[in-house]
Amino acid sequence: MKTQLPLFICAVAGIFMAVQYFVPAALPAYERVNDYLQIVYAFSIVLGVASVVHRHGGRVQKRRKDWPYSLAALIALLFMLLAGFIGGRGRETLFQALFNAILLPVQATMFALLAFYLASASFRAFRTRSTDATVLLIAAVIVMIGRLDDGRALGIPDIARWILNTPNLAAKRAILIGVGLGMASTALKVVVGIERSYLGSGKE
Amino acid sequence: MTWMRAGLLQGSERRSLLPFLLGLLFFCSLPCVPTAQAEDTQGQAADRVQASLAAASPPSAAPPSPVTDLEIRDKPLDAGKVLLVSFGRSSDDPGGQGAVTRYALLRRGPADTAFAVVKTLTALVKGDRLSYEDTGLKPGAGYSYLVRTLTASGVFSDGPVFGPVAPARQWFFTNKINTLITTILFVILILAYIRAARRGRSLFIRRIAGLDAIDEAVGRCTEMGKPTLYIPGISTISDVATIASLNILGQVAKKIATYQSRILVPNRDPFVYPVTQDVVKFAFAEAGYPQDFREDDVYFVTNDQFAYAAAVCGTMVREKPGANLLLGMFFAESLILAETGSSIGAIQIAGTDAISQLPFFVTACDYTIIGEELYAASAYIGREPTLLGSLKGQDYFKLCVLILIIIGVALMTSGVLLRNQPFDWVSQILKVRAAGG
Amino acid sequence: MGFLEWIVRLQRLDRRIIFSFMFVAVTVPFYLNWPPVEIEVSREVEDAYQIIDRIPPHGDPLLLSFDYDPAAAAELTPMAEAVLHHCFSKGIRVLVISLQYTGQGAGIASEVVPRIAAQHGRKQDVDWAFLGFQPNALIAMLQMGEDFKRTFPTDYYGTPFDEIPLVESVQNYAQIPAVLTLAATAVGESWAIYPGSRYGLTVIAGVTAVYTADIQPFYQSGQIKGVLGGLKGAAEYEKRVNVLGKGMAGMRSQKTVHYMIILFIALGNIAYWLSRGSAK
Amino acid sequence: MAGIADSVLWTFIAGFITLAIFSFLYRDNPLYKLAEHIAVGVSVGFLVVTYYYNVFKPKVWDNVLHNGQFDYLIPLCLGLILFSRFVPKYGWLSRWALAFYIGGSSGLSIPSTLEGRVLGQAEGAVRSFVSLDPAKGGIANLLSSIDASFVVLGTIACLVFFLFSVEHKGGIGRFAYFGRLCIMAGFGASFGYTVMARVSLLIGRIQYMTEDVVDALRSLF
Repeated sequence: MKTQLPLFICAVAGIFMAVQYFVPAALPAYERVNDYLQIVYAFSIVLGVASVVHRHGGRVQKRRKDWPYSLAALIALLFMLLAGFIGGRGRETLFQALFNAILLPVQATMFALLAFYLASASFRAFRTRSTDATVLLIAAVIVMIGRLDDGRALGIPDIARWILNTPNLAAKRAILIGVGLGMASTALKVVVGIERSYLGSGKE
Repeated sequence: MTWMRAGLLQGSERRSLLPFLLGLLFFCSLPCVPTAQAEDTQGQAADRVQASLAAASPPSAAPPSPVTDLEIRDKPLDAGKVLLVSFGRSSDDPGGQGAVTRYALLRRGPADTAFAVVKTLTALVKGDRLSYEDTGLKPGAGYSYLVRTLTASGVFSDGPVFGPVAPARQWFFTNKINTLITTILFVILILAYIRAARRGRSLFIRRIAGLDAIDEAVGRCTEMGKPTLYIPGISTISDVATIASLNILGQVAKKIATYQSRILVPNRDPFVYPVTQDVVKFAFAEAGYPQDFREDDVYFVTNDQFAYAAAVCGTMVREKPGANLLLGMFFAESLILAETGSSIGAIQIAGTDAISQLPFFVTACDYTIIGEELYAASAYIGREPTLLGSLKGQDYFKLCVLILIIIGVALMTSGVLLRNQPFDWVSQILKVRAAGG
Repeated sequence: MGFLEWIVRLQRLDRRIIFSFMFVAVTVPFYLNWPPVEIEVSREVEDAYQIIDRIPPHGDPLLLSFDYDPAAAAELTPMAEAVLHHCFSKGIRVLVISLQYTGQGAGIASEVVPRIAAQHGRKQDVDWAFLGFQPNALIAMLQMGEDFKRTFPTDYYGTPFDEIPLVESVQNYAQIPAVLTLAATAVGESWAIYPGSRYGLTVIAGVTAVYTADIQPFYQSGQIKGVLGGLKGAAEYEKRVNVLGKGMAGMRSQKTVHYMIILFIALGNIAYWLSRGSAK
Repeated sequence: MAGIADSVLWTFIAGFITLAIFSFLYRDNPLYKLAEHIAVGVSVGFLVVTYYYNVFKPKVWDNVLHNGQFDYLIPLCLGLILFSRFVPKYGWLSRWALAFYIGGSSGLSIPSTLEGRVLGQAEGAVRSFVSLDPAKGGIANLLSSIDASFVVLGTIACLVFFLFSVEHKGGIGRFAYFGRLCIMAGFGASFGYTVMARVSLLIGRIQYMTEDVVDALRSLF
C-alpha cells in the first residue's frame, strides 16, 4: 500500500504520457492530464516553500541560533501576503514596489558578487597547470577579446567566431547527446519503478 | 533557489500536527478573501456577446455583400474534435476600414435545429483570409457553417451554407515514426542491460583517468600527514551527481583509513549529511580501523549556498588540507571553493555534471572529471547494478548514434563528390518533423 | 629579482584589494565615456531581428516569454526593452507570458512591459496583453500548442481570457508567428525541444552570456532560428533598432573589466611559472 | 498606496539593501543576514500570492465552483495530500501525489528528450565533409570544407570520449584525446562568455547605485 500503489500510479501516469506523444486520439485526455500535472506541481512548490517557513518557524520557537533573522523573514512574508491579497498586483501597487525594492536588488546583487570572486579567482587560481587548462585559457582569452569586436586587425573576432562555431559546437553537441541519454534513462527508471529515491522522502 | 529543492524533500524528521492544519486552513480560507480585482465570470462575458448580436436591428442601410468562399477542413492528425474553418473577406470590407466591422461564424450540428453563433471575429485583423479552429465537436458527426457579415450599425447578411463536414479521428502521428522506433530501441536496450547487470553478468567499464588522479592525490596528501577535504556537492540526495559522489567517498575514506589519516566532509544538505556519516563510518570499519573514525570530521555546515562556501573556505584556511576533492553537483559558488583551495596550495580534483561550472574547475584544479565520467567512475567503483546497467545501455545507444552519424556523413560526402547532390537518406531518417502534419 | 619576486608575493594579495580594482574598473567608464566601443550586429541577432520584423503589424502577436528571475535581469531586461521598442514602434502586437517557476519573471514583466508600452502609447489588451505565469514551464509550453485558453484561463491581473481583444483569434501556436524566450537556464532550449519539434513553432532565444555557447548546437541545427547572447546581444539589438538602452551603456565597462581580467590571468600565470621554475 | 510605488523612498530601500548584500564582500555580517532573510520572506510571499492568482484560483476554484468541472477536484486532493508530509504517521500519503507528478513528467520527457536532444542533434551532425558551392570561390569552399570536417570529426571524437565500454588505448585513445581538447576549447568559449555574464550583473547593480540612487538623492535637495 505504501510503496506498491505509488509505483503503480507512477507507472500508469508515465506510460500514458509517453504513449500519447504518438497518438492524436489521446489529445483530449492528454490536455486534461497536463492541467492536473501543472496543479500538482504548483502544490509541490508551495509545499517546498511551506517547509522553509516551517524551518524558520521552528528556529524562532526554539530560539535557536540566528532566530531574529528568521523572525524578520516571517514578518516580511506576512507583510507581503497582506500587500498581495489586499493591495492587488498591478504596476502601481505596494506588492510590485516590494518586489522591485527588496527582492530584485537582493537576487541581482547576490549574483553580482560573483563578478568580484571571478576577478580574484583570475588572479589567484586560473593557471595553465595542464594542457587542458592551457587550451581552455587561450580559447577563453580569444573569445573575450572577440566578443568586444576588438583586434579586428589580427582577425581575433573571426578566430573567436570559429572557436564558437567549430570546437565548441562539436563538444556541446556531444555533451547534449550524452546528457539527453542520461535524462531519458533516468526518466525511464523512474517510470519503470527502478529509481525510487523520490519515494524515500516519506516515512516507511 | 536550491533551498526550495532541499525543502521539497524534507519531512522525514518528527513533526507536530500544527503545520499540517495550518497549511490546510490557509488554503481553505483563500476563496473567501476579498479579491482586489473585480472578476466577472465567464458566464457574463458570453451573455454580453449574445446581447449585442440579438440587438441587430432590421436592415435600415443596404446590407453588406455576404461572404461566399468558405472552406471547411478536418484538422489532420487530431482526435477528430476539430474542424479548420477559413473564409475570405466580404467584397465590402477593404481590410477592416470599410463598413463591415465583424464576422459571425454560425454552425448547425447533426442534433441542432437552427444555426447558432460559434465565434465572432473582428474585421480589423490583417490578411485577406480569416480562420478559426472550431473545437469540441463529435468525431464523425456532420457540421455545416455559414458566415454572417455585420456592419457597425448591426446591419447583417448571411452567406450561403457550406458542409456538412465530419471531423475524423486519427490514431498515429505518421511523421513521428523515427521517434517511436528510437524510443522503443532505447527502452529495450536500457532495461536489458539493467537486467543483465542485476543477474551479475560482468559488464566492462573502462577505468576513468580521474580515479587514478584521486588515488595519487590522496596518497601524496597522507604522506605529508595532512587531512583530506571531501565536498560531496551541494545538491539534494536525489540528485544523480550526489549519489555518484557518495560511491567515490566510500572508496576514498577506505584508502584514508588504511593510511590512518583524517578526512573532513562538510555537508550543505541536511539529508546528505547522515548518509555521508554512515558511508565514512562503514569505510573506516571495513578498512579495519573503526576506532579512527572521528564523528565531528563529517559535519553539517548550513543550508545557505554562499554561507556554506564562506564557511568551507574558513575550514580550508584553518585546517590546511593537502588534497581537496570536489565531487558532485555545484552551482555558482564553486568558484569561491576552487579559488581558496588553489591559494592554499592543496592538490584539487573536481568532478561534476554541472556543465557551466566545469570551465572554472578545469583552470583552478589539477584534474577534472567531466560530466558523465563522474557516473562512470561511480559505476566502476560501486558496481551498483542499475547504475552500471543503464550506463552500459546508454553507451551502446551512443555507439548506434555514432555509427549512424558516420554512415550519414560518408553518404553525404560521397554524394557531393560523385554527383554534386548529397545522399541525405540518413538525415531524412533522423529529421525531426512537427507532429501536426 | 625584485620585480619577479614582487609578482610572486602578489599571490597572497588580500582578496578585497582585487575587489576594489574591480569596482573602479566598472565605475570609471560611466563618467569618462571611455573606452570607445564599436559593435557589429552578428548573424544570429540579425536572424532574430528579421523574424520579428517580418511579423505584420496589428496581426497575430509575437509571443514574448519572460523565463528568468532577477539574477539574470541585468542582461535580459535590456533585451526585452529593445524588442518591445521594436515591436511597439512598428505596431506589432505582443503577447507576454512568463514560465519562471518562482513567479519572479512575471514580477519583472509586469513592471517592464507596461512602462515601454506607455512610451509608445500602446493600449493594454489591444496592442499587448500579459497572460501571467505558470509554474511548470515544460507542461505550459506543450499546453499552449493545443489551447491557450486552457493554459491561461485569466491574464495576470485576473481578466478572463475571452475578454481580451488581442487574443480573440489566438487559439494555439498556429496563430503565433514566433516566440522569443528570454531564459537564463535550459528553459530556452526546452522551447525548441518540446513545442519546437511537436508543433513546428519558430523559436528565437534571448539567453544570458553564460548560456550562449551552450545554445550554439540548436542554432546550427536550425531548431532555434535566432539568438541574442548576453549584454552584447542586447547592445547589438539596440543598435539594429537604434534605440539607446542599457546594453550599449554597459559595454564600455565590459571592455575595461575584460582587459583587467585578462591582465590578472596573465600576471597570475607569470607568477605561477616563476615560482615553479625557482622551486625545481 | 499607488503613489508610493516609484517614489524616492523605495529607491533608497533598494540602494540600502544592495549595499547590505555587497557588505558580504568584506565579511559575513548581520546586515547581510538580515537583508537575505527579509528577501526569503518576500520571495515566499510573492510566490504564494502569484500562485494563488495565476494557478489555484483560475484553474481550481473557478473550474470547480463556477464552471462545474468537478474532475479538477482530483488534482486538488492530490495536491493537498502532499501536505501530509508534515504528519509523521501519514507521511506516506504524500507519495501518491509525488508518484503521479514525477511519473507523469518523466513519461512525458522520454520521447521529447530523445527526439529533441538526441535525434535533432544527431541530424545536425550529419553534414558533408566537402562543400562544393560553385557560387563561392575555390578557397572559400576549401575553408568551409575544413570547417565542416572539423565539426564532424570533433563531434565524433567527443562522443568517443564519452564512451565507457571501449578502452582508451592506442588510436582510439588519441582520437578521444582530440575530443577532450575540443571539449576544453568549448569550455574556453563558455568561460569567456561567463565573464561577460557575471560582469553584466555587477554593471547593472552599480548603474542602479550611481544613477537611480543618486537621482533620488538629488531630487531631495
